[in-house]
Amino acid sequence: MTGGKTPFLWTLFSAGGTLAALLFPVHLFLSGLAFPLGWLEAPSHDSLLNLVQHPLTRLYLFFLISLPLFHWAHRFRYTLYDGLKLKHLTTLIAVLCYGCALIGTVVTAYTLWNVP
Amino acid sequence: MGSREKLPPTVTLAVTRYRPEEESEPTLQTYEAPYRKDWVVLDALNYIKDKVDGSLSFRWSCRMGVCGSCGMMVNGEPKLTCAAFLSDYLPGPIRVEPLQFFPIVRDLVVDMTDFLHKLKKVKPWVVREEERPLSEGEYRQTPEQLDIYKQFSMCINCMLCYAACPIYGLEPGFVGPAAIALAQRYNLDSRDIGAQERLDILSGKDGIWECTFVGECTKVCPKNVDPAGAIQQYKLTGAAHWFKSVLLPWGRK
Amino acid sequence: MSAEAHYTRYHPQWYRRRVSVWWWLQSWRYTKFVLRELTSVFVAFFAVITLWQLRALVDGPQAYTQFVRGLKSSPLVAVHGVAFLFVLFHSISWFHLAPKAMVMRLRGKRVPDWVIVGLNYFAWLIASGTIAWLLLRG
Amino acid sequence: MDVFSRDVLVVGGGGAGLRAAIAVAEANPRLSLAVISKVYPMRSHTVSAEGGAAAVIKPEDSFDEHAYDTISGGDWLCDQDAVEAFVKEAPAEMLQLEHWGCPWSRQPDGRIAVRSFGGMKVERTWFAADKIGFHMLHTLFQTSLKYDALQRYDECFVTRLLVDDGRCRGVVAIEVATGRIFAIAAKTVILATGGCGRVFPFTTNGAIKTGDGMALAYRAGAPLKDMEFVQYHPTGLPFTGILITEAARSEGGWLLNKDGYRYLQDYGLGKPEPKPVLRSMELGPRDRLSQAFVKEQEKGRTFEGPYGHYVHLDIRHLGEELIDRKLPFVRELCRKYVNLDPVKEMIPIQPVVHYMMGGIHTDIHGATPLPGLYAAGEVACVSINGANRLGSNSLTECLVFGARAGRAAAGFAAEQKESNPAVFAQASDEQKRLEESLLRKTDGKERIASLREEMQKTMEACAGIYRTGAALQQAAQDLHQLQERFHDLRLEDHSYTFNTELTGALELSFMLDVGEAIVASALARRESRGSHQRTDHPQRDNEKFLAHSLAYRTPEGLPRIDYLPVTITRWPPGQRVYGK
Ligand SMILES: Cc1cc2nc3c(=O)[nH]c(=O)nc-3n(C[C@H](O)[C@H](O)[C@H](O)COP(=O)(O)OP(=O)(O)OC[C@H]3O[C@@H](n4cnc5c(N)ncnc54)[C@H](O)[C@@H]3O)c2cc1C
Ligand code: SF4
Ligand code: F3S
Ligand code: FES
Repeated sequence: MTGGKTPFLWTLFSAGGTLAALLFPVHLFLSGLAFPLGWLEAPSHDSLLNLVQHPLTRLYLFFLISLPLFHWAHRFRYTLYDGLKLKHLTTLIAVLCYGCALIGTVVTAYTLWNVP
Repeated sequence: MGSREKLPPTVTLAVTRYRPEEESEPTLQTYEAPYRKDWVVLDALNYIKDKVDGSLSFRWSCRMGVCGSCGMMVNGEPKLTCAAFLSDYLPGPIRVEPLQFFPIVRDLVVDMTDFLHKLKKVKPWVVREEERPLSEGEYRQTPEQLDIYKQFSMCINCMLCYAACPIYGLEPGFVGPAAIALAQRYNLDSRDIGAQERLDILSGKDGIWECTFVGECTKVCPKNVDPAGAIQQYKLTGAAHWFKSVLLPWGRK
Repeated sequence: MSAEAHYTRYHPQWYRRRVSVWWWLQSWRYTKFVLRELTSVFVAFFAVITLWQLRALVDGPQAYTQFVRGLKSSPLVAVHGVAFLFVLFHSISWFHLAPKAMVMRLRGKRVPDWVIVGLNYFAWLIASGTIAWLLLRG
Repeated sequence: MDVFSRDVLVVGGGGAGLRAAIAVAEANPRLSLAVISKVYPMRSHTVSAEGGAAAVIKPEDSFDEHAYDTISGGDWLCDQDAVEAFVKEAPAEMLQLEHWGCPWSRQPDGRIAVRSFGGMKVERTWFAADKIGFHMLHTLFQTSLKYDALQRYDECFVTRLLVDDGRCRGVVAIEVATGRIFAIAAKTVILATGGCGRVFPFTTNGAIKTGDGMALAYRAGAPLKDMEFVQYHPTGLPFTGILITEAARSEGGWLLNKDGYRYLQDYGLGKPEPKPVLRSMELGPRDRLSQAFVKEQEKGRTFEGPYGHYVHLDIRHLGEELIDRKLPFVRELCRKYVNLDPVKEMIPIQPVVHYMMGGIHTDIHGATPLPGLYAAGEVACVSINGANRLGSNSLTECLVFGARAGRAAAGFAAEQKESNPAVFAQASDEQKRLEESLLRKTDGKERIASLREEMQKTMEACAGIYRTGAALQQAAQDLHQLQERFHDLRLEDHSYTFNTELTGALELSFMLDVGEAIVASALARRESRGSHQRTDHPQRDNEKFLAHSLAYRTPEGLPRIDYLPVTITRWPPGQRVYGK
């Protein structure tokens, strides 16, 4: 693998890592634990939808979902290489990892585009 | 010597032996050495070599943590044996092995020719378009400019960071922490203009992008060089360059 | 295998060690590293959940209610609990690595690492507070 | 046996060797060039130098001042033509190193910063915090990588010089990793193998400083000059002998005896002042300071510890900020090796063998009397250090005379025709000797370590800071006996692969030769001068001994001492005055 696209993918990885580090804990805590367990009152469908309709929120959500996916793709790819010594499968793994992230990104974009 | 509290009079060392003429694999051999409070592991090894078994081989010279020759694994961690006090490993036995991930030449001696090739590859010297004649005096460099690269110039080439970096173990081609830190040392030196040449080399195969920021290199470094930091900063520069060259292809010379 | 290379005089016969697939289990430092890397799986997990939630939201109140009910199932809560710990681990390790990659200088002096780490935590608090406020104000 | 051939072969990859090699590559890129070293070059002992390197740079300084400080510091035993060449070329050499990237410490405006040093009247010691040797060596080594013409034989141990027809023709060496013995036929050989501190038990010198080059040249017929002048550094850490750099004193550190008294004032070194005064008190020359320590000890005013007598070096009043900026290594070493923080506590120190003023006799171009053989660095004696070297002159010496030797050797090599086949026979003799008398020998009962310890004890007892004729006489006999016993040596290691016992044995035999030369030279010099203090001849005697001693190896193996007048150009012998 030459310098090639790596710097770009690494930038996505870093940006995603930073977003995830800053924002995921609170989102996860609220929507995965606090709301389902009733510790805090969850916002209603309408108010959420209201929020999401705002273009800034949509932009926010786009990055919030897609960049961490690329963060995962990049990091997981190397974890597979190193942790399982799978360097010989490099192309396959790369295609799978970044491919998934790309699909996730497209679906996110499509969904956000179609917010009623 | 002197009066001391109750301390173990001796300490056991389990030392790697590998004699290629006789055996095809390394084995561990145990030795007893006297315990002294001010002894380092290297002192115990020297005691063994002098008094017990003259055939034990290892490298050392300065005994003050600056020549970089006495790196070994002490209880599984890369250490300068001249700076690893026996008292920190009591009650023993202390396992002393050759640096991890390097081929073993003999006993505690590893082969490090690989590193020397890599070092040369990153052009660790001041690159200039034109040398300034000596008659014009020194290149000015303020203490602040010196401070920018100083830390990375402290590397004693002891190889502990390589023995700590699993990526080097998995991927022996990886240029590795110390060599990259030294490349960065020259990149950041206000007298040097070789950064682009080095980046071309190091953004290629086996360069900075191999590193996954395990960070162990920095933890074991006896001279606080922080190779992990050097590499990440280098990646940032590499990425910036990439964007520049893609977005402004005409902007590069 | 049986034909082991034999020593010949004046020729080095180095012993080369192979790194085992389980290298990261052999030392806690390495295990910790691999765990850190595996936080990415939970990051991805939550990104997908968020995407899913978004789709449910867009699909209308009914789909959304169903999704919310799904979140309350105990296995999913448990998974979220674990994911939360991993994501926290990610945040903390990420903040602490940040000063290595980003060197800031102020008036010629390098900004000490703890300041940068502190700034990260500060940003974290602000961001978390803002988001919580947006979601909780009702 | 493999025989390689080179135009110029540099033995030693320390400061002097690398500087010489680069000089050859620059002087004549067509020459084939190699550096052979028993350790990887960056392991060479230059790496541990701490304090700095001297060269005139300040406007208020002058070459004459530097020359005078050097000559009076050397108790007029310096060759003044050499000193003049040295001080004049020093600044350019240091600048060259700056251009190669050495991270010298700077003033706020970006110019080179200098500090004061013992025995120097003006600040002229360039420094890179307190790791100058390290930075210098790595700068030179890394720069040397850029010369493709420069080939290296790393971890190859030179065992013998090949001499034929009155000329040096190459070397025989062992590749340590494989045990392969090979010869390099060379038109010129530059020895830059460093000093011999390991002849003594308590030294700042690393394990590799075993006087190999001195013994190699001595055996090949070149004389060793001024070998009786062994420098004790006043401030070493007990037990390890780790050096606390002179910079600790030049920044303002004090030497205190057990009553907390700055005892140097009792030894004609000036009055105590709160701020350091150049050429006075703690900034006096090393020989005087070490001698004062012995006197204090005799008066019972030193501390007694498990590793002998000691006094205190106090740098607490310098403050944490200055210590961290200018003496970080001192703090690191103290914390690590004596478990104390010099910011808060006083450092125990005692004099320790540090440097060899003597060495292979060379002229000011680094040429030895044996044609084709050059020498530079601590292994050589160009005679700029005389009877006592001033701190920070020796790194500069490595550069100036390394470069000079390189250029001269390049010139000599270019004039020579192909080398002489007689060396092949000699080389295979040497191979036989190594294999039969050491590697494959299974009888014998002496151990390396015990002979080495006895030698070191002998040297310390007779050739220390103060010496007497009787003790030296005794030592000469003891060393001779040790030489005999060396033949009865037995190695436990018969492996060809990285056999450090074999190299250890060779080093021991080199050290025995060097030790004999030191003792014989000291015995013959019946006066006291600089670092050579004879209690039975306490006065300096310019009439008889304003001369360099030359030790030649006789066919029986014993040294024969001869004398050579000192070159005096402009500074007639005077009194060494400090503290005024
Ligand atoms: C602790 C300490 C601090 C010092 N501080 C200062 C200071 O502040 N200022 C100053 O001016 N001076 C200082 N000195 C003195 C100075 O460092 C040395 O005199 C100088 O570095 C010697 O350099 P060199 O190149 O001659 O030898 P070295 O650096 O010792 O190099 C010798 C080389 O020869 C090679 N070699 C030796 N034997 C053989 C063999 N048989 N075969 C092949 N290769 C061989 C070695 O491998 C090595 O590469 C200090 C010395 C010490 C010990
Ligand atoms: S970076 Fe540190 S650990 Fe690595 S070789 Fe240099 S000094 Fe040793
Ligand atoms: S341990 Fe290795 S992976 Fe990178 S951060 Fe250090 S080089
Ligand atoms: S012996 Fe030099 S670093 Fe340990």
